[in-house]
Amino acid sequence: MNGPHDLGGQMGLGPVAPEKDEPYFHAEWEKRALGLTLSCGIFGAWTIDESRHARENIPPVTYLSASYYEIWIRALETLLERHGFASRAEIDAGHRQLEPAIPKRVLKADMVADVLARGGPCDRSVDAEPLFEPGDRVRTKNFNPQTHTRLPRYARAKTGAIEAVQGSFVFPDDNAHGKGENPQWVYTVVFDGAEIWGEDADPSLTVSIDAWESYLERV
Amino acid sequence: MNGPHDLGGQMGLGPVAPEKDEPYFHAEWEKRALGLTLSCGIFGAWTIDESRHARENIPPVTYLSASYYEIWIRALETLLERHGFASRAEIDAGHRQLEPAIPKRVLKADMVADVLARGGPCDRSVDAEPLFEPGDRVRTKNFNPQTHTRLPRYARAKTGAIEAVQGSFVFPDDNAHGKGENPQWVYTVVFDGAEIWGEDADPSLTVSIDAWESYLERV
Amino acid sequence: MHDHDHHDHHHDNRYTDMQARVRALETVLTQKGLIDPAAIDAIVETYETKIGPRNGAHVVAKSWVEPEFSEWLQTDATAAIASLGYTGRQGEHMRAVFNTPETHNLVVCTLCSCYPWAVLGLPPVWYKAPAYRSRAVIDPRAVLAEFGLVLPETRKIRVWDSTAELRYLVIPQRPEGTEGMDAPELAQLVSRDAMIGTALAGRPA
Amino acid sequence: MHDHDHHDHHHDNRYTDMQARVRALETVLTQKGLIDPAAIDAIVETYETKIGPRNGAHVVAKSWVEPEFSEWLQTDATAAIASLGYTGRQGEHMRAVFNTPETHNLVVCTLCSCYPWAVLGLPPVWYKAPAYRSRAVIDPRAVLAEFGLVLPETRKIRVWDSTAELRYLVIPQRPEGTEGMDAPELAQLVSRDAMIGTALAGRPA
Repeated sequence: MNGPHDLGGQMGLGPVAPEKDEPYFHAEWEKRALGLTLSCGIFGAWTIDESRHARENIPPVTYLSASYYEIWIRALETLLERHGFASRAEIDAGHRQLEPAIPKRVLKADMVADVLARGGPCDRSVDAEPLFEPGDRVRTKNFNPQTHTRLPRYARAKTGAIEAVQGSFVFPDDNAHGKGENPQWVYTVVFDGAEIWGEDADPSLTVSIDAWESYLERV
Repeated sequence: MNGPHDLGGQMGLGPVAPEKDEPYFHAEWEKRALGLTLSCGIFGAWTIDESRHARENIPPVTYLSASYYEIWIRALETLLERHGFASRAEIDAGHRQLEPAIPKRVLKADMVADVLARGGPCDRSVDAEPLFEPGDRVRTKNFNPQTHTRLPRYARAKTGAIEAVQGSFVFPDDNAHGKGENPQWVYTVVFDGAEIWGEDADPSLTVSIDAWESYLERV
Repeated sequence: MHDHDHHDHHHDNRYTDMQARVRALETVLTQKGLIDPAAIDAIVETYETKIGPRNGAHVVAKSWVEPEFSEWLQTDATAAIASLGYTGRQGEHMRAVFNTPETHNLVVCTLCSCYPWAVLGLPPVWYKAPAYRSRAVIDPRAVLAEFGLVLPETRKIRVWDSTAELRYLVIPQRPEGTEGMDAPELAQLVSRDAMIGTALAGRPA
Repeated sequence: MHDHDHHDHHHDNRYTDMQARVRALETVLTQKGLIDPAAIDAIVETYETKIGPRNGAHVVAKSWVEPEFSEWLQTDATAAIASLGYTGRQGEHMRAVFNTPETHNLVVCTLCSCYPWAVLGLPPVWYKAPAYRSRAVIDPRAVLAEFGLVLPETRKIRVWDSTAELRYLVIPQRPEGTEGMDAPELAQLVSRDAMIGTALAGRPA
């Protein structure tokens, strides 16, 4: 979706403002937000792609003014409600009211080290050979779905070169919507700055994205 | 600029929510905001293009949550300060503190009918003949200036057809920045929905923009 | 909470009281002799009582009953509309676009709030708001449905994005069953929304 | 003011007190047996004490002193980094990109906040915020200047937008004057920002 998250090339959002000696957390609730988000991800009820799409669906004014941990918490509430684990009314009330859905797993303290060290790899084998190889010229597709995609708006309908075949991975555009993992080859595609941004682009700039095979057409 | 105002194709902004029997104004201040904006425009200190750019430069979170009259007032404060008519400190204080710049004109009540009926035509003659004529295929340029432009992001680097030569008009991309009116021919350019939005576009859709000649290249 | 200091820098100060803010602005400018509050009154009165969608409805109804006027609208809308006395601010450069059985026209200004004031008056809030401006160009059928207007799937939709100083007036199709009506009666059937393209002309009662 | 009712529908309720909101959420989920507060403690402790930019600095310093390791990083960063014990969440699929005298690398995630946790820990606020995400891909020189990094005009800039599950670690150039230093000393010169690309490696004191 062309949501508030798709920020590449937007203007008017101010200076970057790096913080000197930034702490890991700026408030106690950020620590709990991190832990809650990871813990609930372990339920096995939604994918990282579905959670990204829940974040993208936060209304733009809220999205653009929230800290990222707030974005996480808002999306987490959506996911918990959608999958029957907790309703907003319960969170508003601050205590349990309904019987929750049954998660596949619950994260206990003694599992944390192992779970974090394992992570969640999303490379998957595919039967087909890659359609493209390094050096091939490709054009990204033009589409504007209401649904989740990882092809940013600024990189649509642009011509670039395959730089690397990175492996085959879960396809988020499907996986975010419960349509299966449907893995595809992923390529690093590199574009001249001028192809992306036009005549006034920094001439020394190149930009790359990692693109699933179905985002690409041979030129 | 790719500011918060450039909304075509953005998603997540909610339903349209038309209001039944909508009144002309929703608060007394909106009436004064209308009159103030028009009155100050009469000073002759800035152009409509500069005022549009002042609105585009409102931070996105504010822009997207403000009513349009609030957008006008915020931009008006910027313009009044930039051109020496009133400072924010004065407006905060609510009374005059500094000697203002001298406007070219001040709008008095007895001038209103005439001023509104005259408007502000911005057609200007140019010496050159139009480069394009109806039926010509053209491609819009790709550019992403920090400055004002009236070529929306969704319509950049797209191929369409000249439908009409609409006349020659002040060029806002220059005029907004005090670089002169530099009039150009303006064309209505019509695009298939699929050219703009890609494969999933409504097949019955065509979209047109009004484009200054320098936005266009012959295909 | 101290974490608000650095990542909330996008929030500039919300004007909590627009009424007070605008009053202060008017006071300062009046004290400086830069504005005339009576001129503001006159502007407001003009748009509350003189310049509104009845102007446009007059244009539309006349085009329905007078083929020569309709022709003039097509070839020089600015002059044709001026002949009825509707001129001036945000109506300096008019174009009329005619709905047909094949094509429905819809007007939007994705970049700001351009609107043909001289014939329609001040724009409604939704016309200037992000939802309409973002969606009218990409998903017009869904937008029209929110106005209660469901067009046949075969009806083409032409969206006009007002990116320059041309201002567009949609001329809806004349409704059936209006053969005996005169222009003033017909004008009653022409709503503001019908002249933006978010409605059709009404049917006679 | 009643006009706020209809045009402020974008404001959903601001969470005025995130601390209370998150505490309520944790309480409800704990009551339901869905989460273990001690697991949250363990997660926080891990990212406060064990997984942070020192991991990445170790990788970088080792690559500076061991050409074979550098080569391995180039061909299979995931395995090379895992050999040092840095694996897992948001480091499952690693790529190392090497600065050269010709080209400076800069990493961003325009679409969300993708970041190589396993080697850099949790991302800083600015990395996840709209200003960096919007500007790094279109105006990287101006962004770098805001970090105090002014590159020669001839230096090419390569921006890596992390749109898939690959996570990028920038390997900065080894600073001059470090010939006699060993890996632990060298690691002290490698800041988090140098491994994102918003800084260079530091010079020895």
